[in-house]
Amino acid sequence: MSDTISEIKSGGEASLAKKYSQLLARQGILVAFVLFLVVFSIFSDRFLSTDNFMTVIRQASIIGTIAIGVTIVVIGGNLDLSVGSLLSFCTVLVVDLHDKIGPTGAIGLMLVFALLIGAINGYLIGYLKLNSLIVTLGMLSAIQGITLIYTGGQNVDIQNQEGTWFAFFGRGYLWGIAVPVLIFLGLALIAEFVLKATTYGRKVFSVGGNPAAAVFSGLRRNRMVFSTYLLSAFTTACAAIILGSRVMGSQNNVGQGYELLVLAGVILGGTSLLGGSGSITRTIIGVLILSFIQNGLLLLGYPYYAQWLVTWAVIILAVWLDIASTRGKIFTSFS
Amino acid sequence: MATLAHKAKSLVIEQPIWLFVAACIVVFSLSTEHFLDIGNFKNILVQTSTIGLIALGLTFIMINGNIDLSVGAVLALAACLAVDLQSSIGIPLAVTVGLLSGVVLGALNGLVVWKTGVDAFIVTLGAMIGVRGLVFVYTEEQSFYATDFAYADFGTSSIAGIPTLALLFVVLAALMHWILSRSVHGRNTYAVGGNRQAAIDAGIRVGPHMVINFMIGGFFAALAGVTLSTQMGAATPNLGRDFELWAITAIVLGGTKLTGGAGSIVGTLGGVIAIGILRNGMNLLQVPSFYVLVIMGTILIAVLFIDRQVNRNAEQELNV
Amino acid sequence: DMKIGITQNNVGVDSYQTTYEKAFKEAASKTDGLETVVLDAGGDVARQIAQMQDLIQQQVDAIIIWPTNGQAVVPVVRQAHQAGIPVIITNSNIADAGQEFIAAFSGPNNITQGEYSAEMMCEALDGKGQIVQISGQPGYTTAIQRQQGFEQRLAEACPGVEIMETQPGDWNREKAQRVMENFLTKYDKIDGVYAGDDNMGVGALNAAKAAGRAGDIAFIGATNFAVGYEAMERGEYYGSVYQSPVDDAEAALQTAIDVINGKEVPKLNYFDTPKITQSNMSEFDKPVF
Amino acid sequence: MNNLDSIENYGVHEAGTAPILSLEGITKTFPPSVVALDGVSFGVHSGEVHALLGENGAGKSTLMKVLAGIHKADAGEIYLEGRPIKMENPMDAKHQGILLIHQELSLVPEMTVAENIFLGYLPRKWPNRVDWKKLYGDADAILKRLKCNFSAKDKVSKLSIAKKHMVEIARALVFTPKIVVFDEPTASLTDTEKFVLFDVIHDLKAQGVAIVYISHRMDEIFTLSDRITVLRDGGYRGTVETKETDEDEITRLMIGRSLDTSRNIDTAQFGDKVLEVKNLSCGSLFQDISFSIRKGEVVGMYGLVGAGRTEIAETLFGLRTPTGGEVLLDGKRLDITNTTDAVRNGLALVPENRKEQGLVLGMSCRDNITMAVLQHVSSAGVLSRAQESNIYDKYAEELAIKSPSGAQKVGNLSGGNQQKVVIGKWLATHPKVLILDEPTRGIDVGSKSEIHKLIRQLAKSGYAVLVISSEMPEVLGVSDRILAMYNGRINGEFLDSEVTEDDLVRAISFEQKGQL
Ligand SMILES: Nc1ncnc2c1ncn2[C@@H]1O[C@H](COP(=O)(O)OP(=O)(O)OP(=O)(O)O)[C@@H](O)[C@H]1O
Ligand SMILES: Nc1ncnc2c1ncn2[C@@H]1O[C@H](COP(=O)(O)OP(=O)(O)OP(=O)(O)O)[C@@H](O)[C@H]1O
Ligand SMILES: O[C@@H]1[C@@H](O)[C@H](O)OC[C@H]1O
Ligand SMILES: [Mg+2]
Ligand SMILES: [Mg+2]
Repeated sequence: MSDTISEIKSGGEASLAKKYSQLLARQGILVAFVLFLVVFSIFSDRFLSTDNFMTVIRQASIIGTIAIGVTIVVIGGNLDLSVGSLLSFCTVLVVDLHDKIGPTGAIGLMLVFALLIGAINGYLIGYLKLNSLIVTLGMLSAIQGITLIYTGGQNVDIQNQEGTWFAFFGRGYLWGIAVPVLIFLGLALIAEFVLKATTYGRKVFSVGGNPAAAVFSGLRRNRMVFSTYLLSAFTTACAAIILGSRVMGSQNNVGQGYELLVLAGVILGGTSLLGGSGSITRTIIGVLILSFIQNGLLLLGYPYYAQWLVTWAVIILAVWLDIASTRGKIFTSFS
Repeated sequence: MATLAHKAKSLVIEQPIWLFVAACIVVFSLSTEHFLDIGNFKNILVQTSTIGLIALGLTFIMINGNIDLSVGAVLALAACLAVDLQSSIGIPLAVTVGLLSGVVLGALNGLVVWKTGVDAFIVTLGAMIGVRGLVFVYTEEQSFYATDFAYADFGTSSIAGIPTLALLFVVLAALMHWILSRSVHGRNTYAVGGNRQAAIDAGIRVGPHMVINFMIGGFFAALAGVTLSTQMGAATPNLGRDFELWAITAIVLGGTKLTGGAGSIVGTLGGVIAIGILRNGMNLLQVPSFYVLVIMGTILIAVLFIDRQVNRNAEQELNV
Repeated sequence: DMKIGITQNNVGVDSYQTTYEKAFKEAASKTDGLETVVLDAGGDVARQIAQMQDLIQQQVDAIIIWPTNGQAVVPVVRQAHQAGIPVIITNSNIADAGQEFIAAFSGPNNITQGEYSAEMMCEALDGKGQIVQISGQPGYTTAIQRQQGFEQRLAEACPGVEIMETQPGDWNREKAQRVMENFLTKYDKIDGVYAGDDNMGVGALNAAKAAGRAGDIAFIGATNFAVGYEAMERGEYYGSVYQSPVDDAEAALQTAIDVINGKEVPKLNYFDTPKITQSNMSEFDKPVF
Repeated sequence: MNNLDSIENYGVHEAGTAPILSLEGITKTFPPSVVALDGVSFGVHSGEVHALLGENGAGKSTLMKVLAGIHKADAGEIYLEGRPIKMENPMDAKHQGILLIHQELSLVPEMTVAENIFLGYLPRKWPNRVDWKKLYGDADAILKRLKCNFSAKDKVSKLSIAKKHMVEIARALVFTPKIVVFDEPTASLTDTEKFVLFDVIHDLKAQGVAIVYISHRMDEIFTLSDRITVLRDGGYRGTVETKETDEDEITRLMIGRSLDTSRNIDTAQFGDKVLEVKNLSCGSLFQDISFSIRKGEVVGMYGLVGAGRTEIAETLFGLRTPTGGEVLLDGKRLDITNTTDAVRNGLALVPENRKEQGLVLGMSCRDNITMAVLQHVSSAGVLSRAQESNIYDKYAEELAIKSPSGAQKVGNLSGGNQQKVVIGKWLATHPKVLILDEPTRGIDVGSKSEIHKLIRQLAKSGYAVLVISSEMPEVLGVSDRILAMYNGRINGEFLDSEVTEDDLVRAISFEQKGQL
């Protein structure tokens, strides 16, 4: 009798523990994040300060803003590697136009061109159904070339840096919070709402989850895919405004390599590259983790390349944990 | 004769990239005098051999349904090891260590892909960042150079008038073609990539099979690092950045599907040579470097588009 | 008639290199009977080697190379030499092992530049203080040499100035700005910043201004860019090294022409790169790049 | 017949014959919480055809995968010829002479037929070379035995679905196995091919091979099998001699109740013509198709696989561009070039492949059901959870969808319930014309009859319905009128009340003019 009772009891505990561990595993990325913060705070007294946190989040805001758009593209079932050179293009354009036609015109015109490039991506991938990896890779190269042709290879600068309200986007503060952070988090909030609560968002998830079924249900795959590229171009353009305003100038290759950092952040956040699942909130956590790794290791005095090794491990472990928890097994079962 | 024509036709349909190569040759030989020289073709072969060697191994991995984004970083590590170690353990051993590093990292990537079930794109994106970190940890940002010119001499040497590196590439390409199309391992590579579950159900040991292909990929990336370092007599930590993208591009242009299960070494060869000829021809024509970027990007997309047009079956297609 | 080929490092990475290319083409077009082949390696050693091979294949009369890496191009320089084509190195020298295969080097002395910056730093801080360093793209000879010159000279001339930390800024202003932000949170007291060029120096200045700490810090760069010159005018930037890409390009071309014509040229052809600070900047034109 | 329902009786076939293979107490769970098999025991004899029956999701395929070394059981033993065997992977099973012919196509599209047949054991020559001569020779011999009219060198991706299934079946003849499992082999075979398969099964049986045969088609089960084992909800329900049982009993075992097969033919009042198709053609796929459907009418479209029926449905739904002819809806000409227009105009298509075309498997049942009516469950583009749930609840009840909740991932439902979700999605759009392409393919008898009833109900409530099917009983059971397709053309049109099976077989098999 007592045997049975203890058995039931231990069984109950086990299942409770299991529940918790499952919850933990599913929120693996959050757990990793908190763990990170704790470890770094223990080892570096500089780490755990509002100042430092604000710096890190502000630095993450550029990658983060782009990652919002790229997350939407990836949920829709595609990739966007062109954001790096698009960021260069937009920054160069807005900075260069600033002194020529003023900040309003510069921002407006730059947005038009950004959306135009987004539309080209979207047309090739959405309507012509070409592979997104290769198309955006080609665009990566082409846009970089166009940027260089536009400037003739020269750096661009804003002359009167003190006297322009353009400085607000990269350097300003509102309610004591840096404006880039506000832009980043504000866009994220809107994007998460759009994805989770609107018909548009639902359609993106459907198209990414099963394009054929979406079309068979009367959704327009081509139009949806097209629109996701407009969005990633838009968020990239926003990031360019932050970047241009922060630096008040730009080199032609300023965005080089951002595409991979952005993708790493999106992946860390657990958005599946197969499409149909993902979340902006988790992407933000992914991007912040990358930023905190960089900042934390630097504060601890490691050379900058140490962060690459840590990033390697963190990417694989985070995604592994995610997969293992839905699979219910740590390792795959096939031989 | 008829079968030859037939073969040529099916080659064009299955691998329109060769048509593109032919077009490039015609255009460049009409527009620049040095293009048709034998010497220039030797150059093109040597120059393409680096991306080409990477692409040989990567073709296996991609037909297998995986991808390896870390090949550029692996190339750098192997090159640095092979050059740095030769003063202490001699050239043959140093080269062996360099090649081994590629095989080991390939095995690591493969094991992680197999055991964790994380997509190869993600695993090797991580490795692409991390292995570059390893390179910097090892080199502490410094470049190494080979004190012994014999090492660099190998890179510029010729056998029977053909550059050794070009010869090596061609011979290995033939070998890899043979393995892929004739051997059981090669055929299983298609099976695993074409339908992984079917391969598992048929009793093919898919995990170890994939690990072997990752090791082959790592080996070839490392070999490319070694041959490149013989051309430089040196190795730098930044070596091979973006090479993975060019190799993947060449492979896809050659008709290998990113989803796996289809592709060929002959196609990859076409892709690699197409890129090599384009670069060489544009150098000869002195196309300004900014325009080269635009042209390369545009051509990449155009070839993809043409390939789709050639291979599509309009009647079977749905208006989706 | 002569034909000169050039393979540059990475045009478009910053204005310096772009202005160099423009000046080179301009100077070439003014020379009668000169044909040039202008190529760019895009920062990739492998591509630069391929371009060297293509130039050898075209049998140009001389090759000018702006090395992406001073060591890795030695064998291909040797190859050109063996093919009987004289090689002129521009802007940043190649490794010692390659010296016997080159006709001449023409460019700034990057080690000296580093030394100059060290001396200016010493002056600005009165021989005492804590500084940070933002270096150029890792692995690039120019970056390495400037850092080397700076560190050696600083240790000798100014043992009281301590370099707390060095991080690369990749010749990139935004990257340098981020690096500086982290330095600012990490160190409460920073007296000086040495940046491998003004592009990065101004990035660091931006960060310090945003943190309200620019006034306490002496900023010293190299390769005076227009933005650096302006910051100096505003009194925010201490000094830099004046280096003209136009001089750089013209010197390289002239050296090549002289070599082809069989004139004697000095093996090491340094052009002048003086210190520029707030106090003597009026003697210099504002850089066009 | 009293041996039903008693687990003890399994395998006690006839005195003295021990089963060549027996599975005992097999349990298998899929994380996080699916109990696919719960202590199932089961045995087969040499030279016997043993049918395995059960509803969708009963655990048939899972049990067979355990047997074939693809899944590892959590508990239980497998005995071969009386000895316990360990099954770690598919190779182990093959070495023991156990072969599984899969339900889902398990082929590699870009490889040749021969390579697929010998997948996993390509003949080798030193060193690790494929022995192509032997491979193609052996494969050709097998194809000949199966009377296949394609070559061993053909690429599998170029074959029709039916031929692909023949390749799958050809794998049974590579070695002489001790045990072969056929998991729903006939789901997409034509009759000719089906009979070839039956011949093969007879041959194998004669050679003493033990055969496990899984199918949802009762007629096949009763023609082929010697004994029948029934599974329900992952549990063993009993084994019976085929000779001693009938469909009713088996059905009761399977679904725990008997089936209401009455069709309630109420010669309903048909309304006006809703859909009218005139001389519709699409390249070589189909030509000169003319028919109409009235309000309240069910039109069946019967034909062999490849006759072009799916393509007609796809064309009506805007997925293909016709090369000729016209389509009228309520008397007005329709020009539909995409599915969005089709839906807007009141067309609905339940596609033949529900997993690939019907559902987003990773999304919830609710989200799938509202997929085509998002504009009705939102205001200003913002979704209303409440309205979505209303729709889900409504159709979950109306269609009796068995799912723990609307939030359940649709991929976790059984096939029949998945199909109901697809139907629900379309009912929610209140279409005028409902097209169902193979609405019950791979669906168990229970769900099947529910779906048939549903189709009749829908028609009665005013829909115009087109049902495409390759199963004669289905077309006969649900339609008011039947169109027979042969080779891209309508080869005959019949009233359900007058048609005979013979008429239908002839109309789908030969060029001829049918009668009305
Ligand atoms: N790999 C798997 N992972 C999770 N659940 C699974 C898996 N395979 C099967 N199941 C579940 O196990 C149960 C039994 O499935 P199984 O495929 O054996 O049914 P079946 O009897 O063959 O049905 P059908 O007649 O539809 O083929 C189902 O609930 C199914 O959803
Ligand atoms: N030769 C083939 N190669 C590849 N796929 C094919 C081939 N023939 C037919 N198919 C595919 O098989 C499926 C069934 O064939 P099809 O649609 O032509 O016939 P059907 O008359 O609709 O028959 P059913 O509805 O019974 O499948 C279709 O999806 C079709 O695209
Ligand atoms: O800015 C750098 C300049 O200082 C150096 O001289 O050449 C390379 C440039 O990128
Ligand atoms: Mg089944
Ligand atoms: Mg069909």
